[in-house]
Parts: sequence; structure tokens; C-alpha cells
Amino acid sequence: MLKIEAIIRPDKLSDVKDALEKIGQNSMTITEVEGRGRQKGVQLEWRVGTYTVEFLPKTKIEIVCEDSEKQGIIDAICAAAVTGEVGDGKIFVSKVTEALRIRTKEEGTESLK
Amino acid sequence: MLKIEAIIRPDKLSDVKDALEKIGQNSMTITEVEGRGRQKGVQLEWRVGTYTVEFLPKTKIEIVCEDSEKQGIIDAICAAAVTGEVGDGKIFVSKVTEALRIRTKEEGTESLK
Amino acid sequence: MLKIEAIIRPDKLSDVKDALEKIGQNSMTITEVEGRGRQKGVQLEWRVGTYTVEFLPKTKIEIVCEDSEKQGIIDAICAAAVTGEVGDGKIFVSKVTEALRIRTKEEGTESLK
Amino acid sequence: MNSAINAGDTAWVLMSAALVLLMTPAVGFFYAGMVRKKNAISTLTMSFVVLALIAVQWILYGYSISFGPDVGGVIGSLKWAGLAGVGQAANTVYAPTIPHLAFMLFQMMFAAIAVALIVGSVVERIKFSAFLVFALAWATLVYDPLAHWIWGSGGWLKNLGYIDFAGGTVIHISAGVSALALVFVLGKRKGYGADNMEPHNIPHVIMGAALLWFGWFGFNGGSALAAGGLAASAIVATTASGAVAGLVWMLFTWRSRKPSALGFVTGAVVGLAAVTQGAGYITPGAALVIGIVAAFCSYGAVLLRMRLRIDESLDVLGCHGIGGIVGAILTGVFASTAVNPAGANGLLYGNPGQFMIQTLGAVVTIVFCFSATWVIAKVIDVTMGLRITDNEEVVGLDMSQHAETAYSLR
Amino acid sequence: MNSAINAGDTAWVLMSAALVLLMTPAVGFFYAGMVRKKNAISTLTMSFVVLALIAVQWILYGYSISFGPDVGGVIGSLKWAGLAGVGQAANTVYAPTIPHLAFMLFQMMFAAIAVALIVGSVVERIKFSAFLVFALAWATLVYDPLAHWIWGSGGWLKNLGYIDFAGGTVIHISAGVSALALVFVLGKRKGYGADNMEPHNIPHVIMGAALLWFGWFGFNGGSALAAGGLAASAIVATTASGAVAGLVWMLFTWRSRKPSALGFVTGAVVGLAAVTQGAGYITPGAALVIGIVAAFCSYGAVLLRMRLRIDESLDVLGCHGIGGIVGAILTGVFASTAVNPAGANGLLYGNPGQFMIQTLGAVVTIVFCFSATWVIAKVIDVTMGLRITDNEEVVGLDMSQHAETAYSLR
Amino acid sequence: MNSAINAGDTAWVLMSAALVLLMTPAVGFFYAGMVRKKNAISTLTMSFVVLALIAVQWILYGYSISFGPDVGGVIGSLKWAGLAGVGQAANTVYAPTIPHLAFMLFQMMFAAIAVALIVGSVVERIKFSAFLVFALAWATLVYDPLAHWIWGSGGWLKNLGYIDFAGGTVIHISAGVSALALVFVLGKRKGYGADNMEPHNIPHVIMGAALLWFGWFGFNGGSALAAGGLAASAIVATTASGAVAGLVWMLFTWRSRKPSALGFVTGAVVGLAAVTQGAGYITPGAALVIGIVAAFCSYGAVLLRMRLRIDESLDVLGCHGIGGIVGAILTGVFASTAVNPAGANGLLYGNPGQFMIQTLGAVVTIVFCFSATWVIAKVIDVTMGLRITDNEEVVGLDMSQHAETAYSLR
Ligand SMILES: Nc1ncnc2c1ncn2[C@@H]1O[C@H](COP(=O)(O)OP(=O)(O)O)[C@@H](O)[C@H]1O
Ligand SMILES: Nc1ncnc2c1ncn2[C@@H]1O[C@H](COP(=O)(O)OP(=O)(O)O)[C@@H](O)[C@H]1O
Ligand SMILES: Nc1ncnc2c1ncn2[C@@H]1O[C@H](COP(=O)(O)OP(=O)(O)O)[C@@H](O)[C@H]1O
Repeated sequence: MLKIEAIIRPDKLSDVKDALEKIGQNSMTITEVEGRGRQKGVQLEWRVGTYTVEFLPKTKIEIVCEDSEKQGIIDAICAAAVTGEVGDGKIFVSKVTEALRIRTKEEGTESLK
Repeated sequence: MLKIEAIIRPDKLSDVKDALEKIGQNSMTITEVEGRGRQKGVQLEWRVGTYTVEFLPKTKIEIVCEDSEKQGIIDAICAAAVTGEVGDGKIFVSKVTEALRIRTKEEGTESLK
Repeated sequence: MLKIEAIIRPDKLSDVKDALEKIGQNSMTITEVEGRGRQKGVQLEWRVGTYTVEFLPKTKIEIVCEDSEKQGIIDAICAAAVTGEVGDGKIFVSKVTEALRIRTKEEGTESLK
Repeated sequence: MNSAINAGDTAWVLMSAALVLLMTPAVGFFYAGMVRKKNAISTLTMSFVVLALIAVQWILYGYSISFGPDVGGVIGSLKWAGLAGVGQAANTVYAPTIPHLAFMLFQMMFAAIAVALIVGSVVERIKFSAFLVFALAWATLVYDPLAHWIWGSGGWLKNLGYIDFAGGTVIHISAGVSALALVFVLGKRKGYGADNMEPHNIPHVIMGAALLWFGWFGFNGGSALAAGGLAASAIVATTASGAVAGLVWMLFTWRSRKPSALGFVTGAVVGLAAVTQGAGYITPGAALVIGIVAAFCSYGAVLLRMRLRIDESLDVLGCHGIGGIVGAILTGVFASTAVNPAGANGLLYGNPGQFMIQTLGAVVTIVFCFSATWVIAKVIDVTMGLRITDNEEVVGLDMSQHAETAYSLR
Repeated sequence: MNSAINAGDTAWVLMSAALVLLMTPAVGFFYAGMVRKKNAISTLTMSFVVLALIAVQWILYGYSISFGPDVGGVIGSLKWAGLAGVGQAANTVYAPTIPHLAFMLFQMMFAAIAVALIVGSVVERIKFSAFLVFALAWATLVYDPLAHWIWGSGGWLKNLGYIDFAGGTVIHISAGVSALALVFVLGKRKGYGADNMEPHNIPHVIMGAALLWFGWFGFNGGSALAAGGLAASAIVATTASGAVAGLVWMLFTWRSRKPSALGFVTGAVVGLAAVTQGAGYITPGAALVIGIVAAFCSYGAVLLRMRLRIDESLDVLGCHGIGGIVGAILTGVFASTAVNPAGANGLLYGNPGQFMIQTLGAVVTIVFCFSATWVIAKVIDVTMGLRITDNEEVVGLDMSQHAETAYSLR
Repeated sequence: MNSAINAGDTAWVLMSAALVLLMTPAVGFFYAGMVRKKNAISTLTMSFVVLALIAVQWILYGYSISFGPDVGGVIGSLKWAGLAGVGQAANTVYAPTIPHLAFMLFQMMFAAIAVALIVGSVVERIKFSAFLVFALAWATLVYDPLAHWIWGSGGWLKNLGYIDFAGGTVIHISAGVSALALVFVLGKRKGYGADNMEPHNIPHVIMGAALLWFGWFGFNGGSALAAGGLAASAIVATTASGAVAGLVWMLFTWRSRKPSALGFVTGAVVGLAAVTQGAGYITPGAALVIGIVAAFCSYGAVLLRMRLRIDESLDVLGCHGIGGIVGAILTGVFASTAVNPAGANGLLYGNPGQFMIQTLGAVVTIVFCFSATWVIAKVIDVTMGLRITDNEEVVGLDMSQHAETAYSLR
């Protein structure tokens, strides 16, 4: 199994969710994060001085899936999350060795359904 | 070393924490997340229209542990977090290659104590 | 590629960010988390009773990087985040199998630049 | 317009009505900050909706049965229903220098906040529809008669000489005791005692408390129904009691661990509630004593409730009820006609009779409110059900009852 | 000081001015809670800055062209610019028992909140600098003339017999209609209809609504310009309409799904806006009717707007505009000289003429405000640009316009 | 009750007392929004607890030593301790038309907010117990004498002809200067200049500022101690100065980068503080000038403080102190007996003597407050310690001082 971690613009979450739904991927976990990459931070004000807030709000989506589903999920996220501007975000993939549904104790890919 | 990621009901956090304490697992990191899986979202209102909020609040627990401790931890979480209703959550396990305590520079399993 | 996950004191974030900038590592994702480890929680009050809040606010930094960059990043984080007191935090490293820039579809280490 | 209307008095009472109006949503914030995030909207909404519900009830018939022409000392008639005959001229019996409508309005705000106070005991598990029915029934069957007995012209407790300046009995004892009765029917929150139910937003609690204190100037000062020395005296007493009770509660929490913000504001509310009954009859010095005694008693009461594991969730009884009882009885000790010639002398001024009357009135109120509320709650529980399902409780009332979330992540 | 000054009336109007002052930032919270987090400061700031901007404008010339010596029935002269001749003595034409400065101040607060209401339609995409220019232009070219027509001594609508007690037309219709016109020029938010634009902080919305209701006591009660029966009557009507409209809106949302907190407070604001025009001319019973009708109409209007996919984002027209229109016309039905001898009788009291006048006044206001605002908006759009860039909109106005973030994670 | 009591005046002063009461917790929100999350409760609590602490102190002896029978021009006697002789009748020396208790209460609120203002300089590092001791000592040894000198019957600065309408010197200069002295003893926050100390909740700051502005109507308007032309004039001046100073500050921040919400509300508070001294002596035009000058000076002062790397954390001196000083001196320029016959003429009206007196009074206040506060702080620091440990500071004062957290994740 794989874990797909996508860091996207917060505004794009509902589009991405819809796109994933269309390919039958309903399960996911969402975290509110802040980030920077190519897109650098902005300068903010403190009364008379200024300071830089280097981090912009982003949304992280985590999906654990079977290896075979990976490409479809990535494509769906990319298509829905892209605007073409710096700051669109990243997708990272890593291995998951076990998965378990707490309620039923089903394991492995069974638990992801 | 392994990383155990459990996504549970927010209300169950204190039970799970107690259960983990009992087996001697005190260290963990908690994140407030939102998620969906089998348990689908609910419809919310915007004045006269409605929209669906598909994500329910969940709590993510991350624990990095030795391979041998894994099963005990998973069992403790499962026992404490289960209600039998849809939405109880998932546990995912993945490999961690290194761990380091910032304060002392201890590495590996030493750093987890 | 590797993912470096550092859990540090919230107050140290700007120092760590500066330290990472100095070694040319600008990209990262930040999450507000709560945690406990060696540093146990504190007792809080509820009107006339007391309860323990076991979790203290921490900040998680996630950086996906090439294997070769790992040591430099870890050193920079450690140097900037250390106070020598319990609660300085942990660094965990794990493998990332794929990375992708949503905007350009660049893959692998290309996407991390 | 009646030539006897005094503009200064009218300005004061209208403004006081505005201040008390604000207390109803303020109680919402005070309570909402103490519940879990998933029930924040539910708590706010119950408090706020009560204002609208009772406003309509009060206009339609509530005012009439509370203050309208007396029927046998126990209830007002329906002659003033729909505000018939309640106009811009003064009602010389209740308040000779302000428009009758202003008096009616001021009293409306009291009726609303009394119901809103009860919310604190039932948060995080009551069905919204059942709460609305309860609110209406309670206002009609408990609050309105009680207000008539104590404040209504011809009311039997009033005739007996019972004095309650600004509602220590009518509002605080009644809400506190009823809250307990309601909880006995409703039951504990799922996970009470096991789950961590820490307050989700203490700044909300503090904002609520600040607005409550602000509003209390109108609550107690406005009850003089005129802008003069009595109003000033009542407000000074109010501030003295609230301040000292806040400090004492904070010291209690300090002794057991650390000075708690929650403890401070809780104590302040206790002191404000306790002084309400006597505000217009006592000296500032007596107010300080009342504040201190109320802080002691209420701290003990909250401690006891927790030991007994009764989930009267936000201590409506422990704060308002106990505060009100202490205030009702001590008014029988400290009241002085030197402060207010229209009042009475208490024990300290050689009149043990007043002490007896105050005690009797408090006991009658406790018994009446507890039993009437228990019956109302039981009837609602049996017919429509007071409580949401377990699943709804787990998901939270914001989603399950209102389909809304208080804070969005985005 | 003029011996005719009445201290009670003055206390009331000054206090009312304070209450209305608070409504301007309160509108900011009401609106800010309904936008996305990234635009919270922008929304709050636009509302609040308007208060400062209009205060200065009003002192320099706004008050003079609104209420100063009449020029041809359409505008005031500049004789009172810089408050020349506006002093501590009463102006017997406008308010014979309070200082002229107090009347000026009270009216200043009305001018400020009218502009602040419009913010609701343009949130999350308007350029801050352009908004400031718009605010100044709109106050000068739309609000001030309209206020003169309806309230200014010699104003043509006033001379015609048009009655607007507290600004149902001058403030609510004008703001609502202008909001729509402005949106037609400004356009929809990026992602409107596709992106999830849920309210980010409902407690803010509720806090805003609570402070608005509180302030409305001054808004409508203060418009009596004296502390007496009329003020009391106006406030009772205000409370009645706000309460019932809140309940009705909540029932609508209940019918379609669940009783919504947002629905309740929206309805309350609608009811309060609707009763503003008639508050000092009608009975509490009529106020209940107005509240119910306004709730129906505004609910329908919001539904229609959403069907038409017009991004009048927070429904300034649907709430204030429609509320105001209903109120303006129904005042022509329910007004009674028994309530206010200085008012007029409406249709119900045998005077269809007043009904015609009220309808005419409302129509004139709608046409004038819509067209004048459209022109102002177009001119600004063509010259300096009304709207921020797409990128700035994506990042959010807090960062792009103010270089600040509302909430920090740490 | 004394027949000379005027209901209108009494209503106004009581209401003003309520408004100023609200300012104390409002300052808490204003400040708390600007600190880090982990110190939010600490900041709120210090501000709010001061209200209770000073209320009790004021009743017990504070009022007596401030306003009681004069002893040598420097202090009041203890004759009025425990409010002995302070009753419902008027005190003809201080306020002939309102109850003495009302005057006492209004002044109590001033004493409380003066202390609360100082909190802004010591947030995020002061020990709570030490702060309480400081608050009590400062009120007793600095505020009460100063109030006596300037406002107390027989006070030496008052006898000299020093005029301070609503506390520009007594409250704002004293708090600002004392804040600086206290910081010199307390020291910088750990990590000051290195760690990111961004404001954690700007909506809180805006809510605080809105309530402060609202309260200022009572602060300055209530200081007329009567509801008439002077109160109206004072409030108009207040609004003018606050509005223009807010806009000017915002323009400063705009010039350097973007129009900042924080800059706007800061400027508004500066303008409100600056006009306090002269509000009842000057014209609205003069108020505009005072607002602009104060904005310039305070912006410069804040800039300078930051250059000097002094951690006077939330700029109590830069805002209130500098505002107060500008106001004190410019009152000597713009005061006019045409506005207030009980006042004096300033430089502009041909009376350079008043200008000298105002300057002298300001200088005396600065020197006295700075040195007395420094001594008090040193004594506390040496005996019980002013500051928490490094570890407590890192964990945050909410946890270390109060064992509470402002916001829970769940
Ligand atoms: N190397 C990285 N490690 C962790 N997170 C990253 C990394 N690079 C980017 N991110 C996350 O992705 C977000 C978007 O990246 P950014 O480089 O701004 O966009 P783009 O790839 O479109 O240029 C960042 O805000 C950050 O949260
Ligand atoms: N495939 C997945 N990837 C990531 N997170 C998941 C996945 N499946 C479930 N989750 C997380 O687990 C939570 C609970 O899952 P759910 O399916 O509702 O419970 P249950 O397993 O008891 O039916 C979800 O809200 C989501 O946060
Ligand atoms: N085994 C672990 N798994 C997950 N998170 C951990 C683990 N150990 C520590 N942490 C995280 O690191 C933070 C700091 O750890 P702590 O043990 O308090 O510091 P130190 O290592 O300096 O003694 C904790 O609050 C927690 O969030």
C-alpha cells in the first residue's frame, strides 16, 4: 500500500475532493498546514515595523491506497488542483506497510474500502 | 523503527492516551485533522441553500516506536478507540529509517525512550 | 528521496526557518501539533477541580529532500532548535518513493527545487 | 403622553433594558466557551433564540399573566394580553415616572435571561426542538407565576412583604434550581467523568463575563426604575459584590493550584447574582459581605456537585442558584430602610420577621421551581424526548441539531 | 447652554449615538464571520474604517449638505460646513430639547453604518483603496442627498409627507440597492459557485448580530430624539419585529433541513431592518406583522438571488434592502397618529394617500440609489480599478491588501 | 434623596460608568490579540482582575485618599474610607446634580482602567502575583495622589489652574510613563527581537478597539457629569480626534507598505487618548488638529522605541503616554471658555499662562510617575521577584501562571 500526500491550495480542496469522488476515492484525511516552496512568503506589518510571514496556508490531503490506484489518484489531484501559478503544491508518495480498520480489525487493502 | 498513525474520533483521545500510558507508551504527537471514509459528511446550511461538508473532525495520533512494540500499541489503540460505529478510524504503519532526539543527539531507538 | 519530520518548540520555528534558509533549504510544510514525550503535561483547572492536559503545543516541520541533503538539514534544525531542556523535540526520517510538482508535473528531485 | 413621565428616568430604564438584552447573548458566550468546539453553536443558539422566543411570548401573554391584574394572588389575568392597555403613559402602580411600555420591556429582558441561564445545565446533549418547547413551557408555567407572586401587584409573596430588588429569587434561584431538576430528567453527557470536556475557548468565556458585568449595571441599577440615588447605590453594591466574589473564587483556585481565569469570572458572576436580590436595600459594606459569603457557598456547592458526579454541566445551580439563595437570605439580614425607605429592615436592623419572610420565600421558590420543572421535563421527555441520540451527541450538536460548524479550517 | 435642553433627552440621544457607533464594527463582525479566514481582517477593517472616514466627512461637510439650510429641496447648503453654527444649544427644527451637536452626532452614526452595510456585498475581492474612494463618493453623492430629501428640513420627499422614522429608506433600502448595483460592476468572486465558501467563524457572526440588536435600541429608540413614551414604543416595536423575523427565518431553514443559527440571526437582522422605518409610528402588533412579512420576502429574495447566481455575497439587498422596502411600504399601511401624533395615518387607518406616498418614496430611492451607485462604481472601475488581481484574491485580501493575517497558528 | 438630583444627569453618569467599566476588559482583548496564543489568558486576566481589585481598593480607601477632604494639597484624608458619608445625596463640590455614589462609581472605573492600561507593557513575562501587588501599590501610591492633585478639591495642581477634563494626564500620561518605568525594571521578553512575536488574533484586537471607542463616549462624555451641551461637545471632539488619528496612522503604515488594520485601531486609540484631556474645552476643529498631531508623534515614538530595542511590548507609552502628553499641552493651546466657561482659555485665545501650566503639569506628572513607579517595581523585584522563570516564559503564562489554555483543539 502507498500513502499519497498532496499539499494543495486551500481553495482547491473542494475541486480535488470532487475529482477524487469521480474516480471512486472517497476516503482521505485533511490537515490544515502552512508551507513555502517556490512561492515565498509575504511581508506583514507590525504597527510601524514590518516582518515577513514566510508561510502561506495550505491544505494537506493524505490518502492511503493500493499501489494500483496510485496513478489515477495522482492524475485526479493534479488535474483539479492546478492553476499554473507558483504555489500549486506538491505530491509525495511513500510506502505503508500495514493498514487496519479500528472498528472491524480488517487489515490491508480490505481496510481501505 | 515504525511510525504508527492512528486516525480516531476526537472524543476518544483521552481514552486512547490512557490506554497507551498503561502499556508504557507515553510519547506521541497529536494533530487535529478532518476526514472521511465510510462515514460520509453531513449537509450544512448557508442561509437558504445547503451545502455538504464532507469532512468530520478527527484526531491523528503519531507514534514512532520499535518494531517489537507495534502490536501492543495497535491493540491498545484499537481497544480504546472502538465504538463499533462507522467512523471509528484507521491505523496505518510505515517504516522510519532514522530517529534523533534534538536535545541530546541520541539516535535510533535510544531517542524514543 | 527522504522525508524529514522535525517536531520542535513553536517558538523556535523562526530560528529553524532561518537556519534552513542559510543552507539553501527554503521549501517546507508546517503543522501545528500537540505532543508529549519526556516532557509530561501540566495540570489545568476546571473551576474547583483539576485535570491534566497532557499535551503541549509543538510545531511539526516536514521537508522532503534528496538523500544527500539530509545530514545538512538535520544539523541545521538541531542547532537552531536546541535549548537543552526537556521538550526540545525529535527528528524522524523516512523514505519517499515519489515526488511531483502539481504545476509542472516535474517528478523526483526536480520537483523539490 | 402622560405629563408625569420623567425623561431622565425613562432614558435610564430604556438603556437598562438594552443592557439586559445584551446579557442574553452574553450568557451564550459565557457558556459556549466552556463546552467542546462541536457544541459551540448549539450553546450560543439556545441562549440567543430564547430572547426572540420569550419576546414574542411576553408580548402575546407573558407580561399579562405576570404583571396583569391579579387573580387570587397567584397569577395575572389575560387582560393585558397582546399588550392591550399597555401604552406610552405610565402605570402608576409599577413605575410612575416612565412609560408603561418601558417597564414592560425591561421586564421582558428579565424573563428572557432567566430561561437563557438554564441552558448551562443541559448543553451538549439536549434536543433543540425539545429545548424550545421546554423554554416556552417553563416561562409560562414557572417564571411567569413566580414573577407574579413576588413582583406582580397583588402577588401573595409580595403581599407577605417578600423583597427581591432585581430578581435574585425570580431569576437566579429559579433558574438554578430548575436547571438541576431538568438535569435529573435529562441525564449526564455521554462520557461525563471519563472524556476530557475542557472548555474550548476561554476568551469567549471572558467576553461573556465582561458583557454580563456590563449588563448587570442595567439589571440591578435599572430595577430602581428611576435614575437617582437608589440606582447609584444599587450599582455600587453590585460592583462591590461582583468584585470581591471574583477575587475570593480566584484565591480558592489559587490555594488548590493556580489562580484560574475561569475561577475569577465564575466568582464574579456568583457575586453579581448574589447581590441582585438586595442591591437596592443594602450598603456597599453589606454587599462586600454578601459577595464573600456567596463565593464560599458556591465554591463548596460546585465541589459537592462534582463529588456527587451530577452533570449539571456549567453549574447554573452552583453559581446562580446558590448565589441567589445566599442573597435572598442575607437580604433579610442586611436590608435597611435607611438605604431604601420603600424596602424593609433586616435582622441586623432589629427586624427578624424580614429574615423569616426571606427564608420562607426562598424555600417556596426552591420547592416550586424544582417540582414544576421536573414535571415539565418529564412530560416533554415522555412525549417528544428531551435528548438526542448517542450518535448525534458524538458528532456534536452543532452538526446534528443545526447542520453548522462553528469554525472552519479554511 | 439653551435653557430648553432637557438632560434626560440628551442622555438618551448621546447614549443612542454610542449604541449606533458600536453597530458599525458590529456589522464588521457579522460579515467577517461569514467570509473565509483569509479575508477576515479585510472585512472587519472596511467596516470599521468607514466609521472614521465618515466621521471626518460628516464634520467637514456631510452634515451640512444633509441637514444644512435647504437648497431647492434637493440638498443642504455648505453653511454648516465644519460644524459652523452647530453648537451646544438646540436646533429647534430638528430636535428642540437636545444640543444641536448631539443631533449631529447621532446622525453621523447613521451615515457611517449605511456605508458599512454595503461592505457585505463586495467582500473577498474589492481593492481597499477603491473601496475607500467609493465610500467617500457614495456618502457624498448618494447618502447625503437622500438624507436631505427625507429628513432634511425642506427636503422634497419630507415635504411630500414621506415618513421614515429611523432610516428604513435612508439607510436600509439605500444600502441594499446600492450593494446590488456595486456588485454588477464589480463582478463575482473567483470560484463563486464552485469553491466552498463556508463561513469561517459563526461565533463572530452571532457576536455581531447580538451587538447589532443591542445597538438597534439606540437606532430606533434614539430616533424619537427624546426619552419618553415614543422611544419606548419604538423599541418595543423593534424587539417584536426582530424577534419574530428571527424565529420565522429559523423555521424556514428548519423546514428545508435544520434550524440554522445563521438563519436565525439573519432573520433577526431582517426584522430589525424592516421595522426601522415604522418603529415610531406603529403598534407592537403591527411590528409583529411587519417582521413576519419581511422574513418571508427576504427569504424568497435570497433564494432568488442564489438561483440567479448573482454574487451579492452576504445578501445586503436580500436582508437590508428587502427588509427596508417591506418596512417602507407597510409603514404606509400600519402608521397611526394614535401612536405618534407627529406621524401620519396609513391605509389601515383610512389614509390610502400615505400608502401611495410611501410606495413612491421607496421607488424613488431604489431608482436613485441604483443608478447613482452604478455610475460611481463604473467611474472608479474605469479610473483606478475596483477589483484586485486574481492572484491577490487567491492569497486573500488580508495578506494582499493589509499584509496581515487574522489568526496566527502560534 | 437630595432634591437637587437631576434624573437626566444621573442616568448619563451611571451609563457612562457602565461604558467605562466595559473598557477594562476591552483593553484586555485589545492587548490579548497582540500577544502569542500561549499568553492570551494571562493578558486578559490581568486586565480584568484589575477591575475587581481596584473596585475593592476604591471602596475601602482609594476614593477617600483621592477625593476625600484635602490634606495639604497632596492627598485626601481617610474620612471617606469605606465610603463613609458617601451617599445618595449629591456632593455639591464635585457634581451637584448627581448622587455622590454615582460620582464615586464613575471615578472608580477611571482608577481601574488606568492600571489595566499598564498591562500592555509587561505581557508575556510578568509574574501574576507580582502584578497584583504592583497594581495595588501603583493605584495607592501613584494614581490616587495624582488624581487628588489634579481633580481632588484642594489638590495643588488643580489650585494652580491645571485642567484635565477626562484624565489625559491622570490616566493616560500616568499609565504610559509608568509602563516604561516598569519595563526598565522587568526587562525584555525572552527572544525579543529574535523570535517571531506576531499578534495571534487580530479580530480580538479589533473587538477590543471597538469596545474602547464605544466606552470612550462615557469616558469623555460622562466627565461633563451632566447630560447637556458640554457632554455632546466632548463626545464630538472625541470622535473627531479618534477618527482622524486612526486614518493618519493607517496612512503611515500604507506609506511604508500596506494599510494595516492594527495601524488603524492603534491610531484611533491614540487619538482618543490624546483628546481626553481637552475634550470638554475645545472645538471639534481643534480636536481634529490634536488627533493629527498625536498620530504623528505617537508613530514617531513607536518607531523610536523599536529602534532603541526597548521591549515596552504593546506601546503603552507610545500610544497612551504620547497621546496624553500631546493632549495635555495642546489643551493649553486650544482650550476656550466659549466651549466651557468652567474651563480656561489657551494660548490661541490669548492666554499663554494656561499653556505654561499645562506643560508644567505634564512634566510634573511624567517625573512623578516615572520615579515612583520605578521605585515600586524595584522593591517588588527585590522582595518577591517581578518576573517568571525562563521555563515558565517558554511554556507561556497561560499554563505557568493560570494552568489554563485559551483555545482547545477539540
Ligand atoms: N520539499 C518540500 N518539502 C515539504 N513540503 C514542500 C516542499 N516543497 C513544497 N512543499 C509544500 O508545497 C507547497 C507548495 O509548494 P510551492 O513550491 O510553493 O509550489 P509550486 O511547486 O507550484 O512552485 C509549499 O507551500 C509547501 O507546503
Ligand atoms: N484510505 C484512507 N486514507 C487516508 N485516511 C483515511 C482513509 N480511510 C479512512 N481515513 C481516515 O479515517 C477516518 C475514519 O474512517 P471511516 O472510514 O469513516 O471509519 P470506519 O473505518 O470506522 O468506517 C476518516 O475520517 C479519515 O480521516
Ligand atoms: N515516540 C514519539 N512518537 C511521536 N512523537 C514523539 C515521540 N517522542 C516525542 N515526540 C514528539 O516530540 C515532542 C518533544 O519530545 P520530548 O520527549 O518532550 O522532548 P525531548 O526529546 O527533548 O525530551 C513531543 O511533544 C512529541 O510531540
